[in-house]
Amino acid sequence: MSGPVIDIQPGETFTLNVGPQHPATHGVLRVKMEMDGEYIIKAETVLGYIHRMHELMGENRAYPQVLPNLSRLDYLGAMGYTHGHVLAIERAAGIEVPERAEYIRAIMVELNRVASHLFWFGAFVMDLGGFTPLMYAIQDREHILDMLEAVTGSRLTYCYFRFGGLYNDVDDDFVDAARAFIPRMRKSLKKYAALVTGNIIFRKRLEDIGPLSAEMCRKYGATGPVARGSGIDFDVRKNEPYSVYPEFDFDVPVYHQCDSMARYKVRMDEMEQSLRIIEQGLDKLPDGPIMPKKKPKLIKPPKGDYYQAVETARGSFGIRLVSDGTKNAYRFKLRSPTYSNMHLFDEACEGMMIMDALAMMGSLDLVIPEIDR
Amino acid sequence: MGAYFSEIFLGLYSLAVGLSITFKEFFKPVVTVPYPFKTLKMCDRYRGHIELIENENGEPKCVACMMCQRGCPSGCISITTKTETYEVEVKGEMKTKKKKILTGYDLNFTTCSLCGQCIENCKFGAIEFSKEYNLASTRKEDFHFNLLNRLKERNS
Amino acid sequence: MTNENVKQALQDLFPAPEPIAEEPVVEAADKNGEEKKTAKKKEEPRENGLVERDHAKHGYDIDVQLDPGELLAAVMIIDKAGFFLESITGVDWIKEDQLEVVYDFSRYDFDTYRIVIRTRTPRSKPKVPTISKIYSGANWHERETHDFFGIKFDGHPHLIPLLLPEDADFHPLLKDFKP
Amino acid sequence: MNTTDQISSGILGILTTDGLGGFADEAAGIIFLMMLATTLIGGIIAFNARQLIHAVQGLAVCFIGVAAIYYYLNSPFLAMMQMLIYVGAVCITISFAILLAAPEEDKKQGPPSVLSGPFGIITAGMIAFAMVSLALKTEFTIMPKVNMGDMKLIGSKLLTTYSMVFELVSIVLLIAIIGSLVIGRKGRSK
Amino acid sequence: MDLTILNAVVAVVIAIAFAAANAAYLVLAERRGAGRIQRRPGPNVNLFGILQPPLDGIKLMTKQLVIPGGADKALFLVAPILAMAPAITSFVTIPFSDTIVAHSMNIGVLMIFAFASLGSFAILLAGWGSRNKYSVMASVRAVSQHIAYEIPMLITVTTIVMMTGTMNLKELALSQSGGILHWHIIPSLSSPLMPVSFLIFFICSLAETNRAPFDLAEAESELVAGFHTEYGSMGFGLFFMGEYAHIVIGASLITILFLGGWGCPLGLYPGVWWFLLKVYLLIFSFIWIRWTFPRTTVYGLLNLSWKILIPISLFNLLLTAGLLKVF
Amino acid sequence: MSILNLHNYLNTYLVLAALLFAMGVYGMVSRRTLVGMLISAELILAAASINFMAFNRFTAPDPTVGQIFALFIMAIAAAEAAIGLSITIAVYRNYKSVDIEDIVDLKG
Repeated sequence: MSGPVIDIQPGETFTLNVGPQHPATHGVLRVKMEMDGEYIIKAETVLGYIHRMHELMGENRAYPQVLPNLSRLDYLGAMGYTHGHVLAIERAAGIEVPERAEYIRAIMVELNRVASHLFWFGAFVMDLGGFTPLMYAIQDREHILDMLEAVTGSRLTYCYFRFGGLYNDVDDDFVDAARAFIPRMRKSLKKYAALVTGNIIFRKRLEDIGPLSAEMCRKYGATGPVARGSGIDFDVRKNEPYSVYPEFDFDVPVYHQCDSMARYKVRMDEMEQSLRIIEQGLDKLPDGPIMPKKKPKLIKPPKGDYYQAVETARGSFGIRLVSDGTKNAYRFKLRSPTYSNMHLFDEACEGMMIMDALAMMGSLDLVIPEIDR
Repeated sequence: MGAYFSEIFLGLYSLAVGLSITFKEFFKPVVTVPYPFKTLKMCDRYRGHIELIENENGEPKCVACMMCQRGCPSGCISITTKTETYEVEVKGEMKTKKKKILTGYDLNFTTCSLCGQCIENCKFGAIEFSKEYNLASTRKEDFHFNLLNRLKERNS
Repeated sequence: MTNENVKQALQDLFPAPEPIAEEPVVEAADKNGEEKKTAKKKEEPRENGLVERDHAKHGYDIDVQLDPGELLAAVMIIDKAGFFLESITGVDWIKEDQLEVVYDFSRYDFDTYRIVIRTRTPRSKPKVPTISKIYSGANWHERETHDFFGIKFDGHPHLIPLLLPEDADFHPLLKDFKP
Repeated sequence: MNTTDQISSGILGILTTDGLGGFADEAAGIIFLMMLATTLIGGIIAFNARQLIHAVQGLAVCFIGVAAIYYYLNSPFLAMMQMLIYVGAVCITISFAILLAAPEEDKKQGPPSVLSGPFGIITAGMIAFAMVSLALKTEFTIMPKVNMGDMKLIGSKLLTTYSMVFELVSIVLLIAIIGSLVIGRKGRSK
Repeated sequence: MDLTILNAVVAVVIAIAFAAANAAYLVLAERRGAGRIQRRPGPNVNLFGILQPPLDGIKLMTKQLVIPGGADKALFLVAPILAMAPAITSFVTIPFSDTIVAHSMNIGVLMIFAFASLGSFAILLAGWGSRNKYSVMASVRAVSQHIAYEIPMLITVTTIVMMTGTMNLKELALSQSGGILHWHIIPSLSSPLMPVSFLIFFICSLAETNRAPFDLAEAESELVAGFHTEYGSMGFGLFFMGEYAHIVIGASLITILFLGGWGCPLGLYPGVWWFLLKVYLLIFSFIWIRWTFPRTTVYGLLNLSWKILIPISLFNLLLTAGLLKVF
Repeated sequence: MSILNLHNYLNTYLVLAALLFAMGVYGMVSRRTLVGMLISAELILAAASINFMAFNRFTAPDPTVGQIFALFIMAIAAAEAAIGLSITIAVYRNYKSVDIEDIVDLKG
C-alpha cells in the first residue's frame, strides 16, 4: 500500500533538509529533498560530513599501522572490515594463516555480523517509531560485545586481526560463552519475529515500500542484504569464497519482493545463518598456533595490484591495494558497500512519502563513517 | 469482504501477541547496572590507555628503544631520553658503557586510537594496558599523560 | 559462457591480436624511463591490452587497459553481460606523469569473474568520459575520483565535490599533494 | 437535578445561582462582560488582522466568546456545538485553506479597493449605527424565560415540528460534501 | 462567601490540580513504565524518581524560551496555552464518583469533545507559528488525524447516548451501576457490538491524544519533534502536560462510557477508588501500547479511520438503533 | 440597570450582534482574498445566529425555534467553509492566487 500518485505543480515545492543532524540519518548525513507536501520530488544526498580520508592514511602509514583505521570505518561491524584488510595484505604478501586463526576469524566476524544486524534491527524499528525492540536488541548485542571484549579487549573497534593471524587466542571461556549464546539468540530471534515481524503496523509500513529492482541494484552496484532483498543471490562468502567459509554449511537468504520488508527479512535470516556458522566453527575449531611460524618482520607485498572482497554485515567490502614494494601502500582503495547502497536512495525515493522514504533509508542499514570513509 | 475482516482480525491478533511479549518483559528483572553506584569489572584483556611497567627496583622497565613511538600510527607517544655513561666491570676490566635513560614518557591520549601497536612492538614488556575507563574531563590537557609521573604516583 | 564471450568482446577492442599474457605482468619493455635496480619487474607503463590474471593471487580475472576513447565501448560490453559496478578509483602514477582510472566490475552469480578496466590519462589534463550514463551508480564513484584526483569526467551531470567540502580545490590523493 | 437552573448563569457553570443571591449574579455579570469583550476583540482581530492566519485565530477567539454568549442565552448545547463546529471544524478548515493556498494580503500591489479605506469603515459604521439604534429604539415585549436549553426538547422538535429543517440540513451537508469533493478533486484528475 | 460557591470553587480547583498533578506525574509513570518494559529501571534516583517531575518542571521553567526568528510570535506563544488550558478545563465535568464532581453538566460528553477540538487547533497554530517545515507538515498531519478520528469517536458516543438517553457523564456512569454485567463494554441485547465499539473508542482516543502508534504529529524519526520542534522551555512543558492531561481525560471518558465509572465490577462498594483504578489501568495500557508498537503511516492511519473504524462504528450505530426499537 | 446585569437584557445581545455584523460587512468589502471574505462571512453568520438566539430567549413563545435556527446556520456555515475551502484550492490551482482581483477570466 503506497501513497497515491501525485501530479507536481511547478513552483509548489519546497526544499527540506533532512540532516546533517536528523534522527533518521543515524549520523551526519544530509539529504536535500525537494518536497511537494509530504511527497519527495527529488532527493540529493550530500556526503562528506565526517570524511576522514582513510585512503590517504592507508598510503602514508606502514601496513600494520593502518590496522586500527579499518575498524573505524564501521563501528558496528568492525571485524568484517579488518578481515578484508588482513586478507588483502595476506594475499598480496603471500602470508599463510594457521587454520585455527582462520576459524577464530570466521567466528568473530560472524559474531560481529550478528551484533551489527541486531543493532540495525533495533535502530530500524526505532526509525519506524518502536523503541522497545532496540533495547531488547541491545541486550542481546551486549552478550556478544562482552564475549568479544573478553577476547579482544575492546567493545567496538576491535583491532584484533593481525597479518597472518590474530592478536591473541581465544580461551575456553569464550567457547563456552559462545555456545551458550547461540540457543539464547535463537530464542530472541523468535521473540523478535513475534514482536516485530508479525506486527501488522510494521508489515504495513514495510511491505511494498521502497522497491529496488534487481536491475537497479546492478546498475548501482548494491550488494549485501540490499541486493539479496531484491532477489539477487549474491554473497561474497559463497560466490567468491575466502578464508574458511567453504568449510561451513550455510544458506544465503534471498527474497524476491524487492521491498523494505524483504531487506528486513534477509537480515533477520542472516542472523540465523551466522549462528549456524558460529556453531559449526566452534565444533570444528582446531588446535594450533594462531600466528604463522614464519612471518616477515616487515610486510612488503611485492609490486602489483590486488583486490580482495569480503562480505561484511552491509555487503561486499573491497580493498584494492596497489603496492610498489615498499612498506607503505601505493594506493589503498576502500570500496565500501553502503556507499553504493546509499546511492540507490536518491533515485529510489522519488515520488515516495517522506515517512516511507525514511523507512527505506533505515532498511539500507547506513553507517555513515563507512560511507564517508 | 472476507479478506477485509480477516486482515482486521489477524492484525489485532498480531498486536495482541506483541503486547503479550512486552507485558512479560515488564515483570522481568532489569538488566542494566546503575552506573555510578555499581560498576562492572573490566575484563583481563581490557585495553585502556598504556601504562609503564616497573621492574624490581621500582624503575620503569622501559629501555627507551623508541619502538613504541615509531610504531604508533597516530604518533601519540613521545619519549625523551638522555644518554648516561656508566662503568661496568667486564672480565675484570672496567669499561665505560653508554646507556639511554628514560626521562619522559608522554602519552597524548586525545589522539590515541587504542590499537595496541605500541605494546606489540615492545620487545621488553615495558608497557601494559591500564584498566582505567573512567576518563572524562572538560579539558584537553587532562589527557596528556606523563606516564613516568603516573608510575611514581602508583608506587608512592 | 558469458565470461568467455565478454573476454572475447573485450579482446576485440584491441586492433591486433596482441599476445595474451598467460602469466601476470609480462609486458613489452622499451626502456626509456628510469629503472630501479632493486625492482624485479619492469617500471614501464603497461601497453594497452588484455591480461588474464590469477584470481587467487590478485583477486581479479581480467585486467584490461585501454584508451579513454574505448572506455565506453568496453563498459557497454560489460554492462550487456550483466556485470555490476564495484568501484571506480584512480591511481596517481606520478613518475610516468599519468593518472590511471580503475574500474572494477564483478558478477552477481556464482560464476565469479572480476574485470578490471584501466585507462590512463595525462596528469596535466586528466579527462575521461563518464560511464554514469551506462551505470548510474558510477555517478558518486566518479565524483569521488574527481575529488581525490582531479580527474574530469566528461559528460558527468553533477561533478561537484562529494566527500570533500563544497569549495575544495585540492586533490588529496595526488602524490604531490601537500596538506 | 434541575439542569436548567444549574447552568443558568456563569460561564461553564462554575457558579450556581440556585438561591444564592448577589454574589453569583455579580460573578456571572463579570464573566459575561469578559466574554463580551472576548467576542468583540476576536471579531476586531478577525476583520482587521493583516495576516489571514491571525484573522482565523481572531475568528476562533470570537467564536469562543459567542459560545459563551449562547451559554448565557440558556443554550449550553448550542454553546458546545459552536465550539465543536466553529472552532474545531470551520476555523481549522479555513486555516487549512490558508496553509494550502498561502494567500498573502499585504504582498499585493496596486491601489487598495475603495471600500477598504475610510469609505468602508463609514459604511460599516452606518450599518452598525442603524442596527444598534433600531435595536435600542424598538420596544420588544419581553416574555418570561422560555428557552429552557433542553437538548431532548430540541431533538424531538427537530425531528417532529421542524423536521423540514433537519432534512434541509442533511441535504445541504450532503451537497456540500459532494460539491467540495468534486471541486477539490479536479486538480488531481490528471 | 457562600458555602456552595466555595464548594464549587474548591471542586474546580481540585479537578484542575488533579489534572496538572497527573500530567506531571504521568511523565514519570511513562518513563518508569517504559523502563520496565525495556528492562531498565527508568528514573529512580530519589525514591523511585518522585522528585523527577518537579525538577523537570524547574529545569524547563528556568530555561529561556527561544522564539525562532521567522516565527509568528503571537501564534507561537498562544499555542502551548491553547494546548494545555482546554484539556485541564474539561476536567471540570468529569465525575469521579457519585458525589465528587466539580460540575455535572447535562452535556458533559459534548463539552469534552468541544474542548478536545481546541487541541487540534493548538497543534495547527504551533506548527504554523513555528515556521518550520517539519512543524508545518506535522501540524497538517495532526489536524487530518484529529478530523478523521473525531468522527468514529463521536459516532460511538452517539451509540451510547442513544442507549442511555443522556449526555450527562454522571448519569452515563450511573446507568451502568450494578456490576460488570451492566457495563457498556459487555454486549447487551440492544447493542451486541459493544466490545467492538470499545475497541474503536480506545483506538480513537489513542489517536486523539497523539499517542503511539498514532504519534504522527511528533514522529521524531522523520519530523524531528513534529509540531513542537521549535519549542523549548515551558512552551514545550505545556505541550507535554497538555498531552498527558488529554490522556487522563481520554482514560476517564473511556471509564465512564464503557467501564462503569466508579462502579465495582461486582456491584459492591462503588467509589472513587474504582474510578481511579480503572483510569490508571487504562493509562497503563496507553503506556504499554506506546512502548510496544511502531508508528503507523499517514495513509495507514487515515485508511484505518475511514475504511475500518468509521464503517464499523456506523454499522454499530444503525444496528443499535434498530435493536433499540425492537427490544 | 447595572453593568453587571447586562446579560439579562435583550439589547446587549442585539448591540453585540450588530457590531459583529458591521465587522463582518467591513471585512467582506475590505478583504481582497477569498479566504478573508470567508472569515468575514463567518462573522456575519455568527451575528445572525446570536440574534436568533437572543430573540428566542427573550421574546419567543417557542423555546426551541431559535436554537434550531442557530443549528441550521451552523450547518450552513460548516458547509460553506468546506465548499469555500475547496473553491479556494481549486482557484489557487488554476490562478496561483486567491486574490479576487486576479480572478478575471470573465472580464471582457
